[in-house]
Amino acid sequence: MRELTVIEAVREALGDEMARDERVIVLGEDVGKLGGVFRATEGLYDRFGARRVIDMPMAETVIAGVAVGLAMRGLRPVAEIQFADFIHAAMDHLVGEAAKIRWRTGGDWSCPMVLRTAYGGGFRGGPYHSQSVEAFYAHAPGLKVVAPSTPADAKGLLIAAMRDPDPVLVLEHKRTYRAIRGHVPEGDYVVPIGRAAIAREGSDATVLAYGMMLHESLAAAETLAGEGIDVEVVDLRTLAPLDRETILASLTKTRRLCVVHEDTITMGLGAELCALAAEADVLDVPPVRVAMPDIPGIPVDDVLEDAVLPNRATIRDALLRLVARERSRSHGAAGPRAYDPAIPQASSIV
Amino acid sequence: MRELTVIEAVREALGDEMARDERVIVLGEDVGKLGGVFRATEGLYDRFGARRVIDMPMAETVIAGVAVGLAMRGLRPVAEIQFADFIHAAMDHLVGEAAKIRWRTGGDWSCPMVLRTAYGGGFRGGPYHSQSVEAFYAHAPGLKVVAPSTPADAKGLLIAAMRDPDPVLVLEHKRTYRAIRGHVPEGDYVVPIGRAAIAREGSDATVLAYGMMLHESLAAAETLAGEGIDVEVVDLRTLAPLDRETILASLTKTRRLCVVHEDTITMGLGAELCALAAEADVLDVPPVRVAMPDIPGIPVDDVLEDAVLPNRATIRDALLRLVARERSRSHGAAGPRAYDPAIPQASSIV
Amino acid sequence: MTASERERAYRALSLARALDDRMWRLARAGRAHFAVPCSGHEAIGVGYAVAMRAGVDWLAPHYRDLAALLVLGMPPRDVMLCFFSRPSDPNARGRQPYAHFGSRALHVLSQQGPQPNHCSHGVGCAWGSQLLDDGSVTVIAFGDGGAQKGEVHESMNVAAIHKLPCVFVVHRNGWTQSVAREDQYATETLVARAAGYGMPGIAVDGMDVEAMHVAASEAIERARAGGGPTLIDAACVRFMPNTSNDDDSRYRDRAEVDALRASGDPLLRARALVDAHFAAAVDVETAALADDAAEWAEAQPLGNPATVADHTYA
Amino acid sequence: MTASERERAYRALSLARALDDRMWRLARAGRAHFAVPCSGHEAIGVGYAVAMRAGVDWLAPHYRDLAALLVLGMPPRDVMLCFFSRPSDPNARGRQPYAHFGSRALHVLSQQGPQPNHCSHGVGCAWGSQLLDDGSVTVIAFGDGGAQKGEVHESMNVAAIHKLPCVFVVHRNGWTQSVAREDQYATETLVARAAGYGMPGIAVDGMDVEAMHVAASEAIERARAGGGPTLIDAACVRFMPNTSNDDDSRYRDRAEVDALRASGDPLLRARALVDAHFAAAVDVETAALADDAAEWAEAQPLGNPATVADHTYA
Ligand SMILES: Cc1ncc(C[n+]2csc(CCOP(=O)(O)OP(=O)(O)O)c2C)c(N)n1
Ligand SMILES: Cc1ncc(C[n+]2csc(CCOP(=O)(O)OP(=O)(O)O)c2C)c(N)n1
Ligand SMILES: [Mg+2]
Ligand SMILES: [Mg+2]
Repeated sequence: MRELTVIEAVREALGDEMARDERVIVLGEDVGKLGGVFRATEGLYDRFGARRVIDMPMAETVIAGVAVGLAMRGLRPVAEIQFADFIHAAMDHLVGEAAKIRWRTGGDWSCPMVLRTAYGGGFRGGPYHSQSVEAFYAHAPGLKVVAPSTPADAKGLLIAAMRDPDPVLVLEHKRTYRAIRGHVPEGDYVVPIGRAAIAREGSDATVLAYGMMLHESLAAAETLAGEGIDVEVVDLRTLAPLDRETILASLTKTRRLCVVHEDTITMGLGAELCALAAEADVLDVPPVRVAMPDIPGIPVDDVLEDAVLPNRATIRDALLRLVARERSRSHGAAGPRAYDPAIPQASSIV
Repeated sequence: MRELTVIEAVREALGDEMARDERVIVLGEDVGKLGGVFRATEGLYDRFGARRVIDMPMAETVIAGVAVGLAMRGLRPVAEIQFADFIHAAMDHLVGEAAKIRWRTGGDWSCPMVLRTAYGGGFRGGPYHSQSVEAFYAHAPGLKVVAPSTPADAKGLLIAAMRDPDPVLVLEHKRTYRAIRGHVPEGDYVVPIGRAAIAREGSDATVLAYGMMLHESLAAAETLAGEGIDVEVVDLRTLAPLDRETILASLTKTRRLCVVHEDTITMGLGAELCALAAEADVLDVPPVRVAMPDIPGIPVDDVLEDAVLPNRATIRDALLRLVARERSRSHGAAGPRAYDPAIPQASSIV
Repeated sequence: MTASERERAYRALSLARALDDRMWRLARAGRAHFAVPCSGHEAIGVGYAVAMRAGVDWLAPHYRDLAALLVLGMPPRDVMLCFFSRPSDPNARGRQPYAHFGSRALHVLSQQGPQPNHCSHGVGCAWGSQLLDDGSVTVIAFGDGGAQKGEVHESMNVAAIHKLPCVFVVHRNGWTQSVAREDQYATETLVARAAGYGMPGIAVDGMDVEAMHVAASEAIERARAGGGPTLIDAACVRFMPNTSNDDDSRYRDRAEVDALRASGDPLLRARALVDAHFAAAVDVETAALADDAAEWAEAQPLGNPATVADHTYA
Repeated sequence: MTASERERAYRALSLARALDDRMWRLARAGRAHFAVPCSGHEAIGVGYAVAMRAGVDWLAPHYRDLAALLVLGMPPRDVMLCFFSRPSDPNARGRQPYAHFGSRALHVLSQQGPQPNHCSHGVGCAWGSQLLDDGSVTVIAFGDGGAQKGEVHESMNVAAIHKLPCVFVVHRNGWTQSVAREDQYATETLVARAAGYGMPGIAVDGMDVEAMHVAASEAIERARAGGGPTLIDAACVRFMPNTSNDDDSRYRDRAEVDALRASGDPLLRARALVDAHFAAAVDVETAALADDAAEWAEAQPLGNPATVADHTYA
């Protein structure tokens, strides 16, 4: 079976879709002759030319804004922000414009754009080349946010994003680009946006993770398997809108939740995931979040960076604490209640 | 006792502090002769002159960036973003710069700036003059975020912000400006950043709220008191860093949590508050979030806006559901466990 | 302009003024939340809208572009639906307040709140024209306050690099709400900005519809011919406060504004371009149209809460 | 420049080159993560740093401003601590990677990652000088790529409106990483941008330290005298790849760059300004200083995880 790295899968998705659909336009900094600083667009400039593979000035606002305009005209722009750390200047066009255009015009206009960016640490980039930004964007109804962790999903989710009628932010963990290799189907396929995947089945606890942390979580789960602890690992894949069904089904089974992300803990995605579980009343013990501590950035110094990023060892420790916790609630005679999908919805007000 | 509205309290805080400390500089759009679109800076231009009350171009990036530079030079800039909806263009300077400057220089530099902005709906402003933005900024370690709901706190928190050695974002709910009137001490005082307040004592459930929703929550609590239900209402006041102690002490007492905010539900501040409660294991029944549904904006049409914003009636309904819930957990013979402040901290990794 | 274009222009100027007057009065009377007057600005939009190919070219409008929209075919009743924020308004569907124009059918890009974010959308639209090679041009309009945002810098630069078929038009009224010109930019006009990006700049009297049409026609035809973008600095006077929520006596001398209005009103000046009887007849007609539109639109239903989440996603 | 200024300038040029060479080799050898070469750019920073009043004036530096920092007093060992990202580095404390300079003591504003956000910080700093009336001037330096960001537009406009005591200097090397000039801006130079904001512009050969000093002195003295900001367009050649992670043969002709280097190297050209024996002696001395600094800094300890949250808040 053919194996690719994540970056090769991204490149294949872009190339295949550009060949299939000439409305697809790639734009960003250094995406042309250089092929992108991570080589995601390597070869596209030679293959499709400067008209469809556009080197933009270092101006993130207009990169996003032009993508909005192209999408409104019916093209399929795929904009790249070189490092997620530089996305703030594009925020108004993503959260303020792209996410709202369909809604604010009652469907008269739409904004089918894709914005890809490389996020995450572990690469000695320091505070401005390592950040996670998903929390800011998962809070913007109208926008979809995906974060693949495997090569197959990197290709399938990116193709799905390029065909989606709505704006999609694609967060690619830069450490997965070369470190993660795996089977990738040839040819055309999509991985549906909005669906999580069970990366590893288990019954003692559920880990919810994505990006590089999915792989660290899987490694922790492997170690724990040797110690007789059977952990389920859910690869979220889409961060907004969340696949509540898959998440809550897993939690209903294991009754124990550990969220893992690289982003800082307070108001990170783990907050929503814990809230979801609490509202749905599916946990027997308090949930655990394994995340960056609340500090302003990831330090570049080797020792310091390694100390702040979650990894298989800290995840394993958290899981050991989690499964060791005494059940703090009884289920009564009837056993655990089944998850009632209506409950959390009911807490919103329409 | 002297009563002021929230906007009068804001104005008094600015004027008093400018008189006391000549390093304080006010800058923003229309803050000069006009006195601000909400009249927060009325009179300051005449009193302190154009050098210290600066009308800036409509350019939110440089408003925030200049404030950063002034603060680095030891001045005390108080920047105004006219509507919170326009803050995205300032985000990189708030989250990317101000929040990180002290940390990234190991304390060599600091950034004691204040940024005030008017947020919130209920004013027929539509999607771009009504938004809540606290969730984006409560996720930025290094930045403090306050959201007063009473005139006394509006003054005391703003003075505290202007004297704080670190950057503070002050979120003023625009509906409170004129609708909320109350006692405001004369002269100099601060309300400490980082401390919530018990706005109403109660024993059956805890509401966590801020801004205009604090007042709607209090109104709901009053109604429920007449129905024999005794609700505690906590005014968060500071949204980052959260006052975990006060929050968890209240929840340990009431064991039931209802979060109320105007912001959309997913990844809103309620997510973190529910997560906090779940990690601390202080609830007997699942928490409830009363919030805007996940739609891209607040519609301007009267009927539609009223339908999406939480209000005393929807809060009351949610509280009735909450207190009616059967306890889903037993405490064993020893009764409810006391809140252990170590638990949630332990879930972060350093 | 040809004689028939002049008549078209006059009709739009007259109708815009009639609608503007009514909206102002209705808002002040508390019958609607919010008026955004366009008086003083009308000739700018009429100038470029008459120069545009309707249904082919695209407009990313300034929020004072009511007159341009009328030229492009927006019916007065739709304007009033927008003004009353009714869900049946094709522009903003009861979701955005007045002046957030937008219509796919009329090739008018949807306007947003934060000014002037539509500038880069317009550039993207023009890039679409270049990629699709369909010969269309995009006019991108914004205020002189808006021109100070980074958005405009980045947009003009990109348009110049790629010689995109678009025209940037600044409605230079010298005010950004309450803030005077000298606190917004240090130059007298903004036309010198054009050279900084390597594009031609044209300074024009934006209250002279004929001059405005000449400037816009030149720029639009250059763009269509592949000659790239132009910056038009169109001087005008904002006759009214910023919006119906604004009290401009706090920051400017109303007598000065009234004097400028008396001498420069683009509607009065345009009367010289058409037959006097024609003008008088048009004014009667547009007054009736405006009355009808206001009355009809106000009677249209408010929103249905069950629909509020519709169109969040496709 | 006076004779002693020329010697100061030459010393800084020579030391910058010596450090640059070592950092490049060490990074390529895997002994550090990241080098950001400054060769080709040195004369620009030396020009303005020599013209500045050390300890009085302020610098918001470009990340290729090593040479300016040396003039302002940064010891070579501190440069190497920054290069090796050691926690004892006074610039970035083991938290930021190399080239994120900053020092309160030297009046160098802390540099950040997103380029060039320090531009408005520099404007705020200059505004502080105006408010405190302390006679100091702020030099704000950035790349020609950086100049295309909205940040720079808004900053230059505000500085011009308020005649703030600052100088904007573009290190115009014609590249933004891999992207050539013609995809970054449509003009040959950026000097015409100045007129757009109503400030004087000066185009200068940024590889000629004497010319650069003349231009900077004029601009700094104008700023100090209350004459407001100036834009200096300083042309230079980036002799090396963007960083040690970059392979510039993918996008440009190395032979062309080498030819430009052979003819224009600011270090070689500066030799003409000083005595040949002096230059030779300085080169020996700076080589030793660079060796010492590298060796010493590499031996300094890495970080202590217990300190990682320090300075999150005061
Ligand atoms: C980004 C942003 N900041 C502030 C506002 C609030 N605002 C609305 S209109 C206006 C004045 C704009 O002036 P200008 O662009 O010159 O247009 P004019 O009203 O003079 O035609 C302001 C400040 C806004 N809409 N967007
Ligand atoms: C906002 C932002 N976008 C992208 C980058 C990545 N980046 C770092 S250096 C660089 C090139 C900048 O070129 P220029 O400003 O001309 O400076 P030069 O390196 O040529 O001296 C880029 C794109 C960044 N640091 N910040
Ligand atoms: Mg204006
Ligand atoms: Mg450059």
